[in-house]
Amino acid sequence: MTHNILVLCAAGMLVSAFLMVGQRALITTIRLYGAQSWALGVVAITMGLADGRPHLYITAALTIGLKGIFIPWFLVRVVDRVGIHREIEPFLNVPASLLTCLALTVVGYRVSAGFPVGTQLVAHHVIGVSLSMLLIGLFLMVTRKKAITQILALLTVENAIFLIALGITSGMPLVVELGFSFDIILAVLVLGIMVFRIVDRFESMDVSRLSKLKG
Amino acid sequence: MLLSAALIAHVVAIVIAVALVRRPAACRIATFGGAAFASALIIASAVQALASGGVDHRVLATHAATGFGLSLTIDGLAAWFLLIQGAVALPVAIYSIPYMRHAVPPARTPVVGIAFNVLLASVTLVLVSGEVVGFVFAWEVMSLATTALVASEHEHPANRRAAYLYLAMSHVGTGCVIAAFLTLASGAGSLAFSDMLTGHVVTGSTRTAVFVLFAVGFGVKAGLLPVHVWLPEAHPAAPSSISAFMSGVLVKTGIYGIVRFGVVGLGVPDPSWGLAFLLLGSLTAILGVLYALAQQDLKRLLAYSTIENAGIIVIGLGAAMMASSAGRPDLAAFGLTASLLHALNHAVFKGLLFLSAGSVVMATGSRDIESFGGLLRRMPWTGACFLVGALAISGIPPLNGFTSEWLTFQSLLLNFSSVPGLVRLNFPVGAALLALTSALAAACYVKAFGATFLAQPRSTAATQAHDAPWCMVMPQAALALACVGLGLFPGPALGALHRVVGALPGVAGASPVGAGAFTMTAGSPAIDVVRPLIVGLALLGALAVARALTWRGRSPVRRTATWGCGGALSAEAEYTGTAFSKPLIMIFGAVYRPTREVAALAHGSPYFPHAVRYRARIEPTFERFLYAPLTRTVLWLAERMKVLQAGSLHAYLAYILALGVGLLIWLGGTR
Amino acid sequence: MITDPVTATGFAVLQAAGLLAVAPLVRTSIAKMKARLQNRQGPPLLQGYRDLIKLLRKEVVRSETASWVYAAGPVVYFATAVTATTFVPVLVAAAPLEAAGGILVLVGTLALGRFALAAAALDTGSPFGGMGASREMTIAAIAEPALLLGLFAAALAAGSLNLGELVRTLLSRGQSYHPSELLSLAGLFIVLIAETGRIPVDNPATHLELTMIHEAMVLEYAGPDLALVEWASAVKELLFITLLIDLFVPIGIATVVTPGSIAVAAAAWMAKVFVVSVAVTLTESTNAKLRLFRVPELLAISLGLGFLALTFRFL
Amino acid sequence: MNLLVLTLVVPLVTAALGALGGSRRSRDAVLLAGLGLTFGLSVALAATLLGGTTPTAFGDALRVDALSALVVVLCGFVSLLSGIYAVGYLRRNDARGLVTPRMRREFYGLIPAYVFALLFVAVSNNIGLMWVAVELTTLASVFLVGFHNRDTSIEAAWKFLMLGSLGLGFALLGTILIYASGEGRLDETMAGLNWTHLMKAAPQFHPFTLRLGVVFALIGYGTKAGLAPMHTWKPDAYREAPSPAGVLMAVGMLNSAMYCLVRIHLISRAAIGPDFSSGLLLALGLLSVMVAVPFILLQWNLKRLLAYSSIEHAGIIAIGVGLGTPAGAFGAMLHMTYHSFAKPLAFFSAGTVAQLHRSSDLEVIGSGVLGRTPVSGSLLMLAAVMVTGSPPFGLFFSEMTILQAGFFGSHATEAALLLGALVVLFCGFSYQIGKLVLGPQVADPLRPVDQESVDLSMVANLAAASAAVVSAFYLPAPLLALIKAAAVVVAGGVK
Repeated sequence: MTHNILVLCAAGMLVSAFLMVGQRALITTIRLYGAQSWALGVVAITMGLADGRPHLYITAALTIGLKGIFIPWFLVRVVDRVGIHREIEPFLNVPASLLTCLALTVVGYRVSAGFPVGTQLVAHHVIGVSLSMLLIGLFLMVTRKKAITQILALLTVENAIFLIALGITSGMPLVVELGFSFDIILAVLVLGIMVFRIVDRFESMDVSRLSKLKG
Repeated sequence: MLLSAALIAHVVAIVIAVALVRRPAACRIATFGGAAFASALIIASAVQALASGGVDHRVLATHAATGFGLSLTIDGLAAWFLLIQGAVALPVAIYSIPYMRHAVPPARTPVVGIAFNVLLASVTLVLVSGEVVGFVFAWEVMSLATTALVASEHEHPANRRAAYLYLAMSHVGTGCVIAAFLTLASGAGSLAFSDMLTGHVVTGSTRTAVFVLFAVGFGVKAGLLPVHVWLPEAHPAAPSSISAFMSGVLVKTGIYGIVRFGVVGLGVPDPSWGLAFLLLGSLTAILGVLYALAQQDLKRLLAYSTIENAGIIVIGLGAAMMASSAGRPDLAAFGLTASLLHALNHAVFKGLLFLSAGSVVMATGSRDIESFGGLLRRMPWTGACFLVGALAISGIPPLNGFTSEWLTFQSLLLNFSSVPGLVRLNFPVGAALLALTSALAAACYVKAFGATFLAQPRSTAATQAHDAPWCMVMPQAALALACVGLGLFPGPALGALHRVVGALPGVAGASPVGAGAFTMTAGSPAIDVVRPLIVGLALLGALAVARALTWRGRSPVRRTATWGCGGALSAEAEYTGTAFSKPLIMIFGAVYRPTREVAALAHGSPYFPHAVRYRARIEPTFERFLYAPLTRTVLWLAERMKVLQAGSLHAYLAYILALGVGLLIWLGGTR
Repeated sequence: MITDPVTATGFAVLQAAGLLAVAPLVRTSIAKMKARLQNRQGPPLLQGYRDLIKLLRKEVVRSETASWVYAAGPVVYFATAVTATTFVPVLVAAAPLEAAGGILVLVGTLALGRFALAAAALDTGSPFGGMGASREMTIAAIAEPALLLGLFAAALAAGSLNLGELVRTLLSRGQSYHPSELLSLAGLFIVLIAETGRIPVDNPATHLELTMIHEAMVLEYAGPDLALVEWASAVKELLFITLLIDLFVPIGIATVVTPGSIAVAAAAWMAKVFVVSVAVTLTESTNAKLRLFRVPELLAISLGLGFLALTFRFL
Repeated sequence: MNLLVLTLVVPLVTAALGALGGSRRSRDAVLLAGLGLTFGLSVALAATLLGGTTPTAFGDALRVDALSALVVVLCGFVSLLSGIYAVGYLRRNDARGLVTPRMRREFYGLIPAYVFALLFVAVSNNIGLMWVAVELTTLASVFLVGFHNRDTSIEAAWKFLMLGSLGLGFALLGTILIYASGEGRLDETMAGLNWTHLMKAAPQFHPFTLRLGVVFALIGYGTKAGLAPMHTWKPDAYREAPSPAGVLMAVGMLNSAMYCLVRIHLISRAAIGPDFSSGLLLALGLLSVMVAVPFILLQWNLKRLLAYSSIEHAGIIAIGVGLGTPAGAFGAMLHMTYHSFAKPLAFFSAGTVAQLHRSSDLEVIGSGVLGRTPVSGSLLMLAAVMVTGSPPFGLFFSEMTILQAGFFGSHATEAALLLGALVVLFCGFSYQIGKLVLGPQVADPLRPVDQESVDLSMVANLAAASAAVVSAFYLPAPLLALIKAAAVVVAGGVK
């Protein structure tokens, strides 16, 4: 039962990442990220239940509250303020991107096979999924031109990392986790501010235009 | 002890200079006076060391943080080069006291003075340093100080270019030297030369590689082909007295390095090394003198002839190496003696020539030979000194240039018996090439002396020239006397060298040169004996006879105008330096690949030109076919690589992604 | 080898004086033979002496633009030529001053004279002087290595660079000729032609600017100065001829100093000098003067001959 | 209150006061006082360590060993210098009316905050906290990069932020994986992430997980240290950041990031032997040194030039650490120290030149700087001699130490490559600086150049110069002892 839930959520997260790759509308992408974070939260809770580790609930709460609710809300606000709603043509078209992501997924799973077997019943899937997500997130950062999408990609990477944390550790020490979360909030805020600055300076969120500094 | 005193004197001079930085005149006297004093001490210490013949070793300083030591080891070789340094630096320093007033802007005097003292001190340290880091330290400081002096008039782009060229090339050289040193050191497990230079630290191809690195690294300083190109740029750029020091001493530090580390430091040389040096030396000598012959800039001419003499020195070294690889330490000792003596002689007469050139440049404000002429009457002393130098550098007896070239000839011809087979033909041919070199040098200096000092002035500046103050003439006179003295009485120098060379590893115990007070014999059995003094006396006698034949008692000599084919003969009609060297340039056209432009300037009809402008240029072969492509290639590559930083954030992220994925795949493999 | 300084000096003075005395005669005789070959009467044999005496009597005239170098030129040139004679064995199998040095000193001394004369020629400010100096130094620059290479070939065979030693070794070896010696002889003969300014390299008789080399260099000289230059040139010529003789046909030269042997040696020497002068004359008469820029090729040939000689001798 | 905590609190308070406001003078006073005090405290901290007692706080979460102490002291020193320079710098900009209240707030607030974060990194024993602290440095410095609010500064800031965050993501992952590789053997409290604790447990770590973690952590912290190929943010950031902040990045950030790299390297060394992480460090280091070459040969901007030089030096230090021998470690630490002495001079002189010429682009400044601004011109030349590792200055000795360690150890090839790169870099750097500084003094009426004046920035300049010169020949015995102790730590001597 637990197993199925975990695999389901993990798979769901990976799917959401894939969808992000295929997606152009910013708002939808944000929503996808939100969903992804919810799934992450569920993973946390399930694990907490499974091997009775209460502090994972806090993790879950943080995840859902922060990444599931606050950040999406904030980013949507940003998008509305800026009034730019669609991603422009990325460096790589959608089919090619999807193919690349498949390849990256393979790499992720390949590596995950190296982890110690049996420490976690679900380790392999979860780690495979999360490594793949990590790489896909990176890939998004590399190929997308809008500042917001890059932020989302970064956050996807963040999610992937948390998923790994859940998958292979019995959860990080709480204090440290709080620290991580706190930093992520700050980071997102700062990123938001930067987006505003970029927009009111360049009348666009297209960061591929930020290429004056060469050599 | 004396040496430390000299170093302290330099430091004191520098401190005073810093204190007097606002008063150029005082600063000039302090720095160069201090340098002169220090140089005197250096000479004293060198003589002392040569006389005692022992090896003085002590640690001067230790770098607290790293524990790298700066230790002094004054053995014979070091002492010999210290002697060279002092012999040039002393007159140069005295000469500079008045000279620098004209040579550099007052505000810059302190910098030049300080740099000069730093240069002298660092050269001393290079010569006596007993372990790697101290040596490299001094070596680098030496380069930096020289660069500062070359760039002392950095307003002229040519000087900036020269300074940078020198800096870059010598740094590349230093790189090679460091690599060679550390390879040796890691073999020996110690940074002390005493452990590294035992001769069997590295073997096989590594050993050859180390030798090549030394040859290139020190060859840059020594001005060997093809890494000589900095030399003719840097010497004219620097103030003349500095050029004198550079040409006389700085270049010799390269020779010092080659001798100590390359020739005797690596054990019995591989036969190929000696042969390579023989060829390299001959090539350097001939091309050097040929280029010298083609110059119109007096200081460039002298610079190129420095390259020539470096070549002659290396010929001797090549002969020495071939001898010792053929198992003839005695002959090896002999080639070394020839080279080392020529190093001293060249330092003396080239220093002299540069100082005289400096006086001429100061008097006329130009370096262009064609704008001189008739200076012998206006600056008799400088002219006479220059003539002595010119005769000496042309290898004419009984002056000192002849003695060392004679020794070089001997070392070549004696080697003829040492190696069997076809290889030995290299020796007489090399000797013939050496003869060609010195004959060309004679032509070159007839041109230099004649075009500069003889006939009538070809410019108003030359017409109004005056001789330099005695404080600038005296040093030249001293050096000129040294040329004569070393020529007539080679004995003492040879005696000292006998001990110096005898103490070197690989030639130890060999008794190279039987030296009486004024006799030179070569090898056993000797194939030749020379007593320059007799030659001198014979010449004197014959001169007396000749003078007697033309003696007219009181009756005055009738003076008339030179016959000018009917017209009045003006300075324009004189044979210029360019014209003088023209035949040789055409004969050796394959080397020069000359180009000429003739333009007839006419007001009205082109058939009645009022002036004809003629310009001849020779191909700067190495600059054009070696260095220009090199630079182009490097910059092209750099240009290509700049796409790495083309400003696209996505690319930057992609690098990280690629690195990450790459490492993941790699790790996925390892488990 | 003579060690006692007094004997050496006396010997040197004698030999130098002797060569000084004979040199003009040789020069004139070559001129005479040449004239005869051209069906001319030619100068009387004593003409050389007459010219010298006349010139020496004249007053000294010098260019007003010239410095002391101009005056020193002929003196030094003469002095070097005279000194050079004392390094070469002539009648006796020993050079008076062979203690002073050998081949290299000889060549060096001559180089000094050339240097002095060339510098002096530049001093007048006349274009001819400069032209002559330039050409003289150019040819010398290429002739010198050829000369030395030839000499080295002989010296290495004999195992000494000292001319006295050289001759003695050759004598002791007897007349066993090595084929390579012919090659070096040919090479050195070319050098002799070049060094003495004879056709096809230079034309001692010309006064046409463009063909002059040596003559152009000394064009400005007159009176005693000119006398010294001419005399020195004659001595130099004789010196080179003698050198050739010493290196290749030393037979007849006196090994012990007795009146008889000296007389024989003198006769032999005279004969050999005559033969060489005939050779020189024939070369002069049968060749046309080369263009200046063909001369290096001629000397290159001589250089090549020297190298071949070495190769044959030592392989 | 604990000395260690105090050292962190002081700059934090300074930042708060600076951000709050007040007159210009009072703010200057607060800044200087705060940073001065910080320096004093950091020295005291080091002194207590050398005294034999290891300062700790929050149950070993913060702990000062020799390595930390060295980094802390250097950071304190540089912060003080840059504080002094900053005051003069801002005054000159004020005089031109270039400073808005926002700028002032950011400046006085963020510089001490940045210092705080840097110190926090260096004293954190807990690798989790270490990560948090590094994140803080990023957040504190990003607005300093965007300080001038030009197009280019925003661009630089964005790139800085993106690359930085990504790097930190990797670092986080690495941290987690390292923690995970010790699964079951580490207690799940905070202490489980303590470096000391990890080092003890290291031998039983799961190798594969650990390797993965080390890779990610090295990439992550390598990004902050500016090792190639993660260096790309540096030139942009250095050009845009005001010089005082630039110094903090070039020295403080470099050292702190190196600190993190060393910690990770040591864990991996203790767990699976030296080869793995040493190899990575050597590779990244060499790559950095080589990447710097073309951009120094062809460079159009003075501060970017300095950026590439600091990439080079990061590479050299990494190589020194990667060599793994005690000699290499000592060389690395010495290099870090001397670099921290030389770089401020470079930045200050370059900054002054740029400020007086109103641009840091080489074309705009033009040649003949020595004639126009003699003092900073000659100081710039001095700095060039120093940072290119020429004698008689410190970096020469440290570079020789590292080269020697390489040749004597089993890494002759790497050392030879390093040597070659250093030679070319010297040629490139000296060419650029020579072209800039030397030459005739051309007065272009279109481009007015301010006169040099004796102000705090020049004081900082001269102070930096004298520090750099003196340090070459005389390092205070305690500092030297500290360096040696740190080297022992880096060489893996202390578990």
